[in-house]
Amino acid sequence: MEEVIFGSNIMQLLIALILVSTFMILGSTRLYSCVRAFGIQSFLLACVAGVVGFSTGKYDLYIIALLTLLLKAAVIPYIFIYIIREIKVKREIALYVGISPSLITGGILVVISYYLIRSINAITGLSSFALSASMSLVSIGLFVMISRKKAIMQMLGILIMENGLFLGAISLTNGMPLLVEIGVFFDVLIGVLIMGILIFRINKTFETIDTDKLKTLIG
Amino acid sequence: MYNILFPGIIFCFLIGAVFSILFNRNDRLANHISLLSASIASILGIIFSLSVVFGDSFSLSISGSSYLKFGFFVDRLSAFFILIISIAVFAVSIYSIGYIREYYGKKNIGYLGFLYNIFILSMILVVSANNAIMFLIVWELMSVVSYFLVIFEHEKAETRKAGFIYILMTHIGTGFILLSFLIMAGASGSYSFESFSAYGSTMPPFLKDITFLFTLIGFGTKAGIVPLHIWLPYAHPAAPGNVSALMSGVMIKTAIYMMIRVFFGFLGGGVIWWGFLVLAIGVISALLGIMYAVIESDIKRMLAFSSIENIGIILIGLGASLIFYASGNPGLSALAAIAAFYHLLNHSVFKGLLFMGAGSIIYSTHTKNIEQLGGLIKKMPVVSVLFLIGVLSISALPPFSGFVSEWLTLQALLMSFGSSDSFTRIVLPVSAAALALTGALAAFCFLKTFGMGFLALPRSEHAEHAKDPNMPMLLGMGIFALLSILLGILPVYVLPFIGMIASTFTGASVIDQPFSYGVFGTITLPANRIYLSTPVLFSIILILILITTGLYLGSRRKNKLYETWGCGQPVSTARNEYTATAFSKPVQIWFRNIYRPIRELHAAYTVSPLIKESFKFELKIEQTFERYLYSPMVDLILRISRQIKMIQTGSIHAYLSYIFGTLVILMMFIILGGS
Amino acid sequence: MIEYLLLAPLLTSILCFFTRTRKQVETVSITGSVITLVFGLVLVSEVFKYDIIVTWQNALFADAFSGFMVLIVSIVGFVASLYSLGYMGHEFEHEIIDDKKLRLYYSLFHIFMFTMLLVGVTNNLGLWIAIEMTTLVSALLMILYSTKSSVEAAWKYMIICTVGITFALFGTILTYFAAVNILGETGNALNWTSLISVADRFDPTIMKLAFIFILIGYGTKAGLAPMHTWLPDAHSEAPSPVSALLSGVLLNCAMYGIIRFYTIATKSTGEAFTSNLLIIFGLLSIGIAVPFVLLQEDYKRLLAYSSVEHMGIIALGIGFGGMFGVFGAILHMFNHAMTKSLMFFGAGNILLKHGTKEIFNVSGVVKTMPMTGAMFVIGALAITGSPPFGIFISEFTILAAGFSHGHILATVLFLLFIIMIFAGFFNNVSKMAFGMPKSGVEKGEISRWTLFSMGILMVFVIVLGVYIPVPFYEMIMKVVAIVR
Amino acid sequence: MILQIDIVVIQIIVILALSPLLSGIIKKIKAFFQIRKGPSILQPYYDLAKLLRKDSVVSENVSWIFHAAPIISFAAVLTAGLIIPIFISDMPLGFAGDLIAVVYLFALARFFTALASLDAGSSFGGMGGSREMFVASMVEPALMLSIFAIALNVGSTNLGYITQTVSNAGLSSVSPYHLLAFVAMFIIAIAETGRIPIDNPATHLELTMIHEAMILEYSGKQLAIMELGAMMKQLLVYALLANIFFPWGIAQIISTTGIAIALIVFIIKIVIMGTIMAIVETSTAKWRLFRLPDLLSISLMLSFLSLVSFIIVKGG
Repeated sequence: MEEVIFGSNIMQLLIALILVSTFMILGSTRLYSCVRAFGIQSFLLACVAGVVGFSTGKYDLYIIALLTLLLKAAVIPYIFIYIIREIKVKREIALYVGISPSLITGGILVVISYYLIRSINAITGLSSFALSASMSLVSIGLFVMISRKKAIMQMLGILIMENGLFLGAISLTNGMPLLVEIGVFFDVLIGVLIMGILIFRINKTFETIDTDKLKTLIG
Repeated sequence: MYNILFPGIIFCFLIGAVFSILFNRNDRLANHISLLSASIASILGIIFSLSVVFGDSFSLSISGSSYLKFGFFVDRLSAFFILIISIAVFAVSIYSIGYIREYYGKKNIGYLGFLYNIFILSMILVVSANNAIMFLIVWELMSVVSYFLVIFEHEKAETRKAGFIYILMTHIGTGFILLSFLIMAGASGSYSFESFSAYGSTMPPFLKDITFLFTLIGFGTKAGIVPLHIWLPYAHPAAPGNVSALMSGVMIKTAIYMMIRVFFGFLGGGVIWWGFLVLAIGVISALLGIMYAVIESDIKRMLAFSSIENIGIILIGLGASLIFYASGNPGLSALAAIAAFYHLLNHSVFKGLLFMGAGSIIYSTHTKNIEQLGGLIKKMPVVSVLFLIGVLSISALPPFSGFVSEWLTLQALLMSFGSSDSFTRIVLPVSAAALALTGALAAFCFLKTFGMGFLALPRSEHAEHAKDPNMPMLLGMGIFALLSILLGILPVYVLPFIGMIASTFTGASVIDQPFSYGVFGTITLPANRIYLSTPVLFSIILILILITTGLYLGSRRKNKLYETWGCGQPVSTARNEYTATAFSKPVQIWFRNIYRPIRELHAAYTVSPLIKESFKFELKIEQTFERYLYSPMVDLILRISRQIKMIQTGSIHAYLSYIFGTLVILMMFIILGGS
Repeated sequence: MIEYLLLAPLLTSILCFFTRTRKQVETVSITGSVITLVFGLVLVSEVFKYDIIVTWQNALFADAFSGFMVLIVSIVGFVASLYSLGYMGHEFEHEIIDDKKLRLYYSLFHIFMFTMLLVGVTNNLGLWIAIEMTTLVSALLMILYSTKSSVEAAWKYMIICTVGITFALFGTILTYFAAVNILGETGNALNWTSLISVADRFDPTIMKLAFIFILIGYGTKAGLAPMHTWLPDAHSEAPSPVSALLSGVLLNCAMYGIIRFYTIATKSTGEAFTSNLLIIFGLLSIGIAVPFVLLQEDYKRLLAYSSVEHMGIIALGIGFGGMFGVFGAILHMFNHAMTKSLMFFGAGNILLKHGTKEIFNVSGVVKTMPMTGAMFVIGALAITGSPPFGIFISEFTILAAGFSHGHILATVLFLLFIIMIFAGFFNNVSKMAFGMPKSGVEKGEISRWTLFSMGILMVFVIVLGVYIPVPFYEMIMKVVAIVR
Repeated sequence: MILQIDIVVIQIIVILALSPLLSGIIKKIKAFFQIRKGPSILQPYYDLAKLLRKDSVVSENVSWIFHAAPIISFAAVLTAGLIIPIFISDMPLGFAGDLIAVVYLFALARFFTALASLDAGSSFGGMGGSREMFVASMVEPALMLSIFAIALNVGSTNLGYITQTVSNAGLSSVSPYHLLAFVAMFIIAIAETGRIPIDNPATHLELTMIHEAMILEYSGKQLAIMELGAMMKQLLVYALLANIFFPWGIAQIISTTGIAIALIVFIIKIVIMGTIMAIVETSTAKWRLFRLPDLLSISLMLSFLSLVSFIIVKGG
């Protein structure tokens, strides 16, 4: 039983760190640092998966943790950096909402999600905390997509949301059936690849990846 | 016997439709097939309807599937309308044999034949449907097919506009009908008309009133009551002549049929203010319809407006019937209903005749504008005589058919002295006065049309080279001309038959049948020796005419031909003739508050502002309701739409934030709901 | 059976990829789609026989509802592949696409088919994966000819739908969590059957949250307002056969997801919550379509907005609930699939012939392409819900349901909206169909394949307007039984 | 019903004989009021005779309508004359039609006259026709309403019945609504007979004519028939007024003495009527065409009042 306690302490720490990493993404003005923050976040997620696996003794969670590490912490960041290199985008991320407003909004979102989950009586203790964290990741991810102009950042936003979901899934239900998880990973990977292709196309046709310019289809 | 006849009718129309589309390579063949089968079907229809009227009612149900059930039910009421439709179709089909030649080589005749047959079939199904869903289906089928007929000459922009207004209005109408059916279905728990008539009258009064209003609006749109009539003056002129004869003569009557079904059959008569409302609408439609007809110089538009007028007259009868029915007097209710029905029958005959006449004028002069006609009485003598008969009937001049039905309507209104309600006794005579005004204006209008169109000298090239059209067209018109004379002179042979139909829904028993019939084809009303004997009137007039003519020809005095008197100036040229616009000018001035004419005076000045080069005076009269009711509504809707259309900015960030917003709102919803 | 059904399109797509000439690829694709259709029908009949089929330790699953989806997918897919012969053939002949692109198109087309079939036959969580897959594949199909606008549309489609889908996954996880609390962490805690059986014991608040996320998530994919914004872009920029699949089938697939979860959520949260949400979103979608249809200048976008409207109608029908509401909604899914595909095919022909999507630059289609024009106009009447066509029946049923369940205001608004939509839609269509054709547009149809495929759909549109075959009716009733 | 041919014949003769006389009398009385020695009372007979003796000039543009119109309108008016009670209340042909039928018969006559006016294609004719129909359509509602006022009062539109009921009721039938209806009817009669202030029968300026402008193209025997028709109509309108409102002295059953008395009474009545008409004509000026609606709406209002008052008095 004490593994669970230990697990829970570790978990709380990790989840807190994940939130911090999310705020790093919100706070940074450089693509590279965003990608780096995302890498860290994914790494922390892998750890969460590992811890949960350890504390519950569900060993397929180790596989999931490994996959996460491989895919989200290594491959996807690499893809990002590849894209950035290839199409030589300016390093700055173009913003709609400034850095400090973004951080404040992020904070508000965290509070909202916290209250939302609180209002569900059935979820208590650690899982409630984790769930609110994942909620806030999801909403912050969406906020990133809204507030950043570069196509790449929107891609990143989606991945943040994905991570939020992953966190939710792991901490709530100790992971979904393996088959499903693998399917999800597969989808994410394909998704990222296709988005990459699209970004290249956008860059080719519009000579920019600033989604602000994608406004030809109206009405 | 029935079970063969009714499917036989449907079958004939389908044959006509299918084969004419199959043979659309060969215009002649396609045309003849479609019209032949249509006329055979119409003969069958006449036999069928008569056998229903004198026999018992016919019903047939096809369980389309476990969900959709189709049923037909033909009682005397439906049979009467099937009869009207069939008669009209017979005459019009014969007419069309000649008329369609106009389109040979120009248009796809097979397609036209297809639409023509399906159109008539749908009308017959409408009056024999026995189930709300099926009714809606055939009703919309009728509207859609007639829409395609309206835009048959869709190369013209105004035709397309007409078609669009038509189908839009009729769709709105259908919306109301649908709602009323849903209400009744809710009350009766089924969509079959039997259950409607079983439970409809047991609905709470409020629901009954709503249903009444919705049906009135819904079917009124099709019937062309003011202010829902706006489509009519566009659509009827746009259609080919033979089709407009059917649309104006018959199609709009199907709406009246359903009104009667709903008001009497389903809702069981209802309360007295329904009657007053219908009466008021009738009066307004009659007056405004004819007012616009008077100043119209496009002959087909004029006829369309006069259709609105006549629907108004029919509704006056119907309204009186409702009033009497609600005040518990089935006999008078039957009388009023008979008046309405007789006018309905007459109108379908003479309006058909007039539309065909207009069709033949256009056929041989290629213009619809009576300002450009004139002198046709010498160029197309036969048509002019037939047209004159139509004109005399529609102007309600004795002893023609229009007179009899108007006389009946007036008598029905007069019968209000039997009523105990003083309001009724004031309102009905006043509406009688309005009816009289309508009649007088109708006479004015058609006098103008005939005088300008057929008399004096041709006003343009078109009219110069006109000549009587081919035989089938004359034949088709001839049938109707003969009918409208007979309906005028021998109403006594028709009225008992209509009386039977009226008694089916007014419940007027044999005792309080409104008529007895004396010698010399005299119609006798129960009250204090009110007689009318058109045969006698006719024969007196005829005898006197013969005597006078005898004296006239007998006299040795001869006629010297000389040119028309014009204050000594040689003026007998077309330019000096009185124009249609000038002719209707007094009326236009009289009712200028209703027409609200738009006058524009353009003067081109020379160098000095005092000396004018030329004057251009323009006077156009728009539809009051379009200008003050419909256009503002449409503008409003479009303006709002433009505002809403802004949300599709094209920016993906905006789109994502919509989703975000929705999410946040729903979360708030949960949080507040949860705590 | 299910495996074969899924295998057929996969193999076809692979084969398509490795063919050489146009002839080969077309034959392969046609045979493939015929086989798919046949298998689909077989599956439907089997489902009809033994109500539920499960294989692959519960990963694949088919009941009447799945069968219904499979029916829609395979019919429309088949017709679309027929149409593609004409459409893509024409593009190929005019050197707009080379044979490499053609092969790519056909193989993607069949993968797309595969994913959509998967949506129907997969079990709970797999549903999410399948729907995500459809997004990915259709995005690739969309950028087939990489024009500026198509890339833009694809990007918006990709991003917005993925976001939506992510929400849906969150909802799914919550549902799973609710289930796990009851069932324990067994693999089949995510089977429709087992979920339904215990759904009434789920915690309502969790299910409320879950349903909200599901509704927003799959609602985004189904084009419910205000998440519909991607839809007009995507549907108007995709090649017409694909547009037909997107509008006719894919939206239904997303709707299928919503309905599945609706069934579960309703059992725990109670009718009021879920139904009201569906009614609100439904009405919103119908209403939002009105101004865009009234003031539309691009006829493919016109059709897209009408799709938004119709998804709204389906949601409304489900929301009204009751036997008739659900029946109407399910029937409407089918009718809309057929009619809308027909319209998009017509639009495709017009686009190829007149070379523009601007409504104002198209006129006299009935003169240039008599058959297409006629079917397009009839389709327009059908899609706007005028009898005697299928959509009228389903819309009428939904109206009746709304009325009898006392949602008077909603019903009246619904009627008002569809009448306004009729006005706008038919006004635009009649502008295109009638009048004198623009100079320089020569008479003649695109190809007989396009006409043939349209004809097939025409049959469905007209027949379902006057007659509902008994087996079809029973099938729908089975589905209704599942949904309620 | 047996047709008593003799009655019918007498009626026809009376109408034909008296109608020129009436207009002669009116002319004479007018002259008297204008301090003139006007033409002899028999002048209209001379005019007709002269016209019948003359050849007629016919416009070359005309069609058969031009020749048929006088005959038809003449016949229509005379037919109406066979329904209207003049010296005997219950006309043999009374069953053929009622008050409404009479109105419509007059309309028939007017219709053909107006058609004929358009046939020659002269602007005056058109103008006349247009104005005539205009006035008619203004008259019609007022007329119908006053008819209803009477008919509701009596409970029938049958002329014979009306006259009988009124005369049987004696002086008691002279009531406010009775008189109101009469005044309304009288105004209408002015319009129907084309008299000042509606129309000026004696004018010779084409632009002010209504009836005269219509028959401008006629001459010779056609003109004679037209004129006679007009005179007959005038007589009949007076007869209507006289026998609907003041039917006393009219014969109820067929007897030579009764008829003789009735005829004398009738002549007295129409002379009185003519006098009133002449006074009106001399004391007023002709109104502008577009002021006529006011006049006729007065009559409309009067008959409406009569109606309402009747309903109020007799109780609802």
